[in-house]
Amino acid sequence: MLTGYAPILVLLALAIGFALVNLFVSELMGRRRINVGKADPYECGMEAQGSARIRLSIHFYLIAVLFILFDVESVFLILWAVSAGDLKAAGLAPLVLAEIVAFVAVLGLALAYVWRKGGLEWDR
Amino acid sequence: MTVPVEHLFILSAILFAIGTAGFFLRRNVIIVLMSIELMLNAANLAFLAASRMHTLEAGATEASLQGPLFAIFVIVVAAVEAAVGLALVIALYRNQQTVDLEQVTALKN
Amino acid sequence: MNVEMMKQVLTAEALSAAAPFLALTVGILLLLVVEILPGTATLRPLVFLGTLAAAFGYAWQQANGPELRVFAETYVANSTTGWWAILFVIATLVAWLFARKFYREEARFEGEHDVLLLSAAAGMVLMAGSRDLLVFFVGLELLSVPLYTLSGFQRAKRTSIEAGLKYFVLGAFAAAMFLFGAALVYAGTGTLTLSSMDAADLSKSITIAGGALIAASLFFKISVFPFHLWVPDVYQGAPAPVTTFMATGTKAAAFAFLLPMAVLLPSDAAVLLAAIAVATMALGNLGALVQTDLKRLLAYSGISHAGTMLLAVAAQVSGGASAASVSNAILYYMAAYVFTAGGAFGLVTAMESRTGAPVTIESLKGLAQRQPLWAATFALFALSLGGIPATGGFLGKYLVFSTAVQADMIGWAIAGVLMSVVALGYYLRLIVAMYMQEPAKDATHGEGSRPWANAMAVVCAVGVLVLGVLPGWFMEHMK
Amino acid sequence: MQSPLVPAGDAAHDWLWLIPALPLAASALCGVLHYVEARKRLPKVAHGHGHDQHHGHDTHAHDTHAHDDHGHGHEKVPAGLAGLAPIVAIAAMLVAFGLSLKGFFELRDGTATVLRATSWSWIDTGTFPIDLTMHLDRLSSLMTLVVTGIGTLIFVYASGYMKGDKGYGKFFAYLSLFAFSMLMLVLSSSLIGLFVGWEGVGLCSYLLIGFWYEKGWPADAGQKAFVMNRVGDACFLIGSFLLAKTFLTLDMAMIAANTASMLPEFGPKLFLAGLFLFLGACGKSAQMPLFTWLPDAMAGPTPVSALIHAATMVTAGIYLVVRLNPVFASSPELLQIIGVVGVLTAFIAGSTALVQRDIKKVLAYSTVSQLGYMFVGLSTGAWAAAVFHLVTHAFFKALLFLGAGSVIHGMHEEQDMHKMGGLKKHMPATFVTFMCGAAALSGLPLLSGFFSKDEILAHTFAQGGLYMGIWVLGVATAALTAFYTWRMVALTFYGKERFDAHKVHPHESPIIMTLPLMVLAILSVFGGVLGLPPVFHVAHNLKEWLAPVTAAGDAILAQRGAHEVSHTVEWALLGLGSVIAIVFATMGFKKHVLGTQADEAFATKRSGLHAFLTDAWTIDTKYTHWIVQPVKLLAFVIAVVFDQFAIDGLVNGVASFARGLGERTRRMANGRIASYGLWMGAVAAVLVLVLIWNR
Repeated sequence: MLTGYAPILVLLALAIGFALVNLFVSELMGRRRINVGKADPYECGMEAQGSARIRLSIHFYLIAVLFILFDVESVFLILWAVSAGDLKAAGLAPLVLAEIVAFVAVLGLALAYVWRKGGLEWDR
Repeated sequence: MTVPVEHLFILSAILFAIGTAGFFLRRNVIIVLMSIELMLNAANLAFLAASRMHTLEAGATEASLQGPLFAIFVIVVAAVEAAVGLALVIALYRNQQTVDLEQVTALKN
Repeated sequence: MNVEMMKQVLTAEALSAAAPFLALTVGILLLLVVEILPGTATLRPLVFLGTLAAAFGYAWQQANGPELRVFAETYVANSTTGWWAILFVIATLVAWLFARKFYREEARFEGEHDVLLLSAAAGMVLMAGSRDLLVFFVGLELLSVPLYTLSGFQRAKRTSIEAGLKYFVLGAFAAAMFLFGAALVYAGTGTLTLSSMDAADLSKSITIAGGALIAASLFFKISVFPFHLWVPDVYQGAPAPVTTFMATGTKAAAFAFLLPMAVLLPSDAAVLLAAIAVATMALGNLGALVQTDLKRLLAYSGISHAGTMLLAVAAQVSGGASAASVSNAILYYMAAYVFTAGGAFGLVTAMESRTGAPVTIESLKGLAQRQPLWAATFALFALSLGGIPATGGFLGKYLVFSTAVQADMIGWAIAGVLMSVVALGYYLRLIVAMYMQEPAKDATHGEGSRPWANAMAVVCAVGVLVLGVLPGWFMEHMK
Repeated sequence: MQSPLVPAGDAAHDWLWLIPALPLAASALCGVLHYVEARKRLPKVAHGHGHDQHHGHDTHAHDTHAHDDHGHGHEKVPAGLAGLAPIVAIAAMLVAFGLSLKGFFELRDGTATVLRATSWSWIDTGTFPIDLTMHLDRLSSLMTLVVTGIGTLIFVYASGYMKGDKGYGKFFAYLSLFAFSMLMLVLSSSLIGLFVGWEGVGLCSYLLIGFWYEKGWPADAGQKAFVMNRVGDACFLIGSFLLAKTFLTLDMAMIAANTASMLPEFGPKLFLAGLFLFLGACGKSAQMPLFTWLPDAMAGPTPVSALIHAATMVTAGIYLVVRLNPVFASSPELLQIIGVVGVLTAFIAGSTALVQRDIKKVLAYSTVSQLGYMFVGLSTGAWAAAVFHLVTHAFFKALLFLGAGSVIHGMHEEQDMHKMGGLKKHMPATFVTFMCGAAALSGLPLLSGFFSKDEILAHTFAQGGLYMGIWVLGVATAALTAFYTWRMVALTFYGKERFDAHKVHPHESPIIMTLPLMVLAILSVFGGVLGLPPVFHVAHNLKEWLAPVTAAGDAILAQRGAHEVSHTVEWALLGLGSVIAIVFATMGFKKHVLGTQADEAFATKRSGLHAFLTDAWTIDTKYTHWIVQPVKLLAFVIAVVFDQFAIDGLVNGVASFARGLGERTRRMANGRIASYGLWMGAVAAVLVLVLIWNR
């Protein structure tokens, strides 16, 4: 009865395994030459260690939110893409085009608004 | 052999309950927001489960797509709500240096 | 995807059914363009009013046109939804006009304010026309998200942010309840469209559980007991023009969908609804008795009005009153309420914008001498809220209670009518304060004239009187 | 449903609409005049602030009213444009009176018993369409004549009485608005139209009671008056819903015509409807549970007391019962309830009037008492007798109030009778007319009050059974009435002058005020001819006149058997009435003509009883104790429980509690938003469970 869950288990195992394997493989095979630059996870950006309660610039947040919003909006493209073929076959090609143009235009307008209001500028 | 639909519903109900409990019990706004997010996703799971149920129903001729459709809308709305919610939290923090919901008590008689 | 269905979906009919909504959407985009292009800021009021005018025109056409069921029956346009749309446009206009000169520190965000206001209006229109849980949900969020933002619009003010956050957290919770309920209904019936649910599926437990959850989330929006707790706090904390809008528009939109959605509720839910309705009236009225802050007082009064209208919904659910008569009663009640509460909250807005301090009963004292126009119209609104004849408020109450009697819910109707007696206690207190008491010596009354507020107060007063004295005209058009 | 009693509307009678419309137009015009005048005076108003403040905190003025030397009388303001207001208002009333006469003569000389204007479809909801129309039958014709006729006289009087008041124009705007509402009330064909007038008069009464708010009128009292009225109004609305549900119409004539046929099937429902309507009538006509507002209403200007609280508005309840007489006739139990309530009210109010010192309070309690009589009359099915008493009472009580107003005017706003005395020679015209009114009220033989009161008592006597008890109390009240009326006359006009002659110079009122008094005095004396008892072997004019209106109710009553008194008994009753009136009038006069000694002796010797009576059997106190306080407490509890507990977890509410306890409650209710959500979630769960449970 539980065989139905097998795919989920496999997925779980794969996900965990992938992470673990990568960690261990690099641990095992990698050569270590530690210096200050290497100790940092990235060579730019903010300090990774220390108190978590430092003030971040509000722009981190703003950019992140803007990214998520535009990112998630694009999910509607899936719906459009799924039905586009059928609609085109039914001779509604102009409609298909008009739909996507309108959708992207609205997103574009929103982007322009964000730009104009300075949401994309780092130094303000 | 596939996973029975009931299990999906039960899982979604459990997730919804966990989300509700988190909503009631946590004081940190961020965690409350996360709880709400969990509730929304529980609903999403229920939608997908129901869609699966209706698709597999005897006599069904085509897939019941309204459920997944709804789920996609929910994902987008969840993102929008998170954006607005976080903006309010930031405003609150700037104003009062706290994200503790228990401190949000300026409004009363 | 069924291509034949798709073909039927996008027709001229469908476009004309969605016209008020589309008009508002186009208006929102235009306002964004105004924000983007430099030097066009002066066009903003023009665009805003033009949008409302267009939406009003289309809504008017719908109100007098035939019934259209479009987008695979997920959306309808008939005279009722037309009138709802007209009410939303009026509520938006009232809130917008009273918001002139209101914001000080936030004045530079007025463009955003207007966009958000229009978005919320578009959401309301979508909610009222939807006959499908998904379409309704989109409308609901289109209304709610801008309102969360607007509630917290005065970011420098602690109370405003708190109101926004409180409304948001609870609103998101209600939305989650709605979604889970919708999922259950979908599980039970296999569809999200109200008209394609069949009776056998509707009586399944899972459908009813879903229906109950959806009803609970709508109760949050119309703010009936015990889903009303947020109302006084949020109304008090939110910027006054936003409160005006929330008090009138949101409630109307939620009722507009609650009526068709009531098919999800079994007829024995009527007693439960009636009990909730009467409890709400009792709580709202008794709660209002002890308030001193005017926005809070009006918030409690609004709660009791929602309870009154819920009684009509209960009458419909019981099967004793015809859906048409209930819909008419609630539409009428809400129409009167939009003018009455819109005017009342609007005047509070105007007073608040003059002094910058919350308006209390204390600060109303002697208003009749300082601002005779405001005092007279405010007194009229108070009387209409109290349901005195010759005002719209009376007829609304009359229609609602007569549907309850029609459905043989006489006991509940009696309880409701008696509640209105308590209500008069605090409405009169306002009139007494304005007309029969002297202001405290150190009271400040603020400066400046508010021509828009004056005009709107008069318009709302005329609306209240017309609805009270000449209801026939309105009723004729409603059919 | 169509009935011969209810003809269709006729465009030829559309002039009926003018009767209420004229005062309405006058009201609007007066309002404009006042507004224009007030605008001109605006800076002066601001200047007068300090002065108002001074009066604003004059507590207890409401109860004693006594030492208000600086009343409105001294604050004379030239009327200016507002001086036109009484002319407008009086002209409108005169024309309305003329139209009422026209209607009266058409009804008398024509064949029709009802005139109806074309109807106006107010609302058409499909289920209960509401058509408003003007319906003039013999009953409403009579009421219209009383309202416009006596109304005109009171308007004329008021134009003198209110001269110099800064709200001169506003006063006439309110008065005209009141007249409009009252005319709507008596002319509307439908219950809802009547309700519009019913609420309208209540509202105007409220506005007019509070007219002199600067005099320290406690806002609470006026609010109480209005809310108490609203309790009655709510009951009225419920009753009318029940009738509408039963008859599927709101047309009162239609309801009256069809009651008999509905009776077998809907008996209990009609009883319930009638009971609620009677409760509504109790509110408006100041009967037993709901009468305490009327004495408080005396804070208004005296013409208001005369017009609203004696002659017109308070009779609305009587009018309603007569208008729907078959509904009330259909249940003997209902009639008994009305009788008991009526006579208890009459007795309690009558006994309270014995000890009042404020001349207007005496008249107010007397009004309550006389209204009780009218309800007693209704309870016996003697509709015409009740209307007869209504009309005569309107004459003499309006006269007495206006007379009292004249006295108060002449005494510089003094209302305490213990500070009057010997006014006979100072104001002869007022004195003579006041005597006429007093004689009529106390039921001295052959005056109007004598006939109308004795007719009611005779009908009660004839009913037997429970009604014998009512009759006994009724006779006792008659004795009380005679006593307190002549006590009032003696204290006011006879004996020594008990005021400070250096400060107060009593003077006769101007002719514009005494002229209406004279007209009313003539009516009070001769009003009895409207309904002479059968022993005089002449037609009872009023009874015959009202026969078409009361036929339906009479028919229902006749099925249960008629009660008539023989001529011998009737002579005996008339004799008894005369003796009681004369004896007790003499007693009341004799005891008090010397001065206030009798009052003071009573107050000291029987202080408990005296306090009990002064406080109107402490009914008002009990209200405060048993109703007002609990409601306030409930509101407070709700505010605490739902506004604080559910929100703050009681943390703020219990500052005085031990800290440990406070901490525990804090942990219990975890922040405001979460507990909001908890409420919502819990109730949603309950909703779901309850609904599924029923499957």
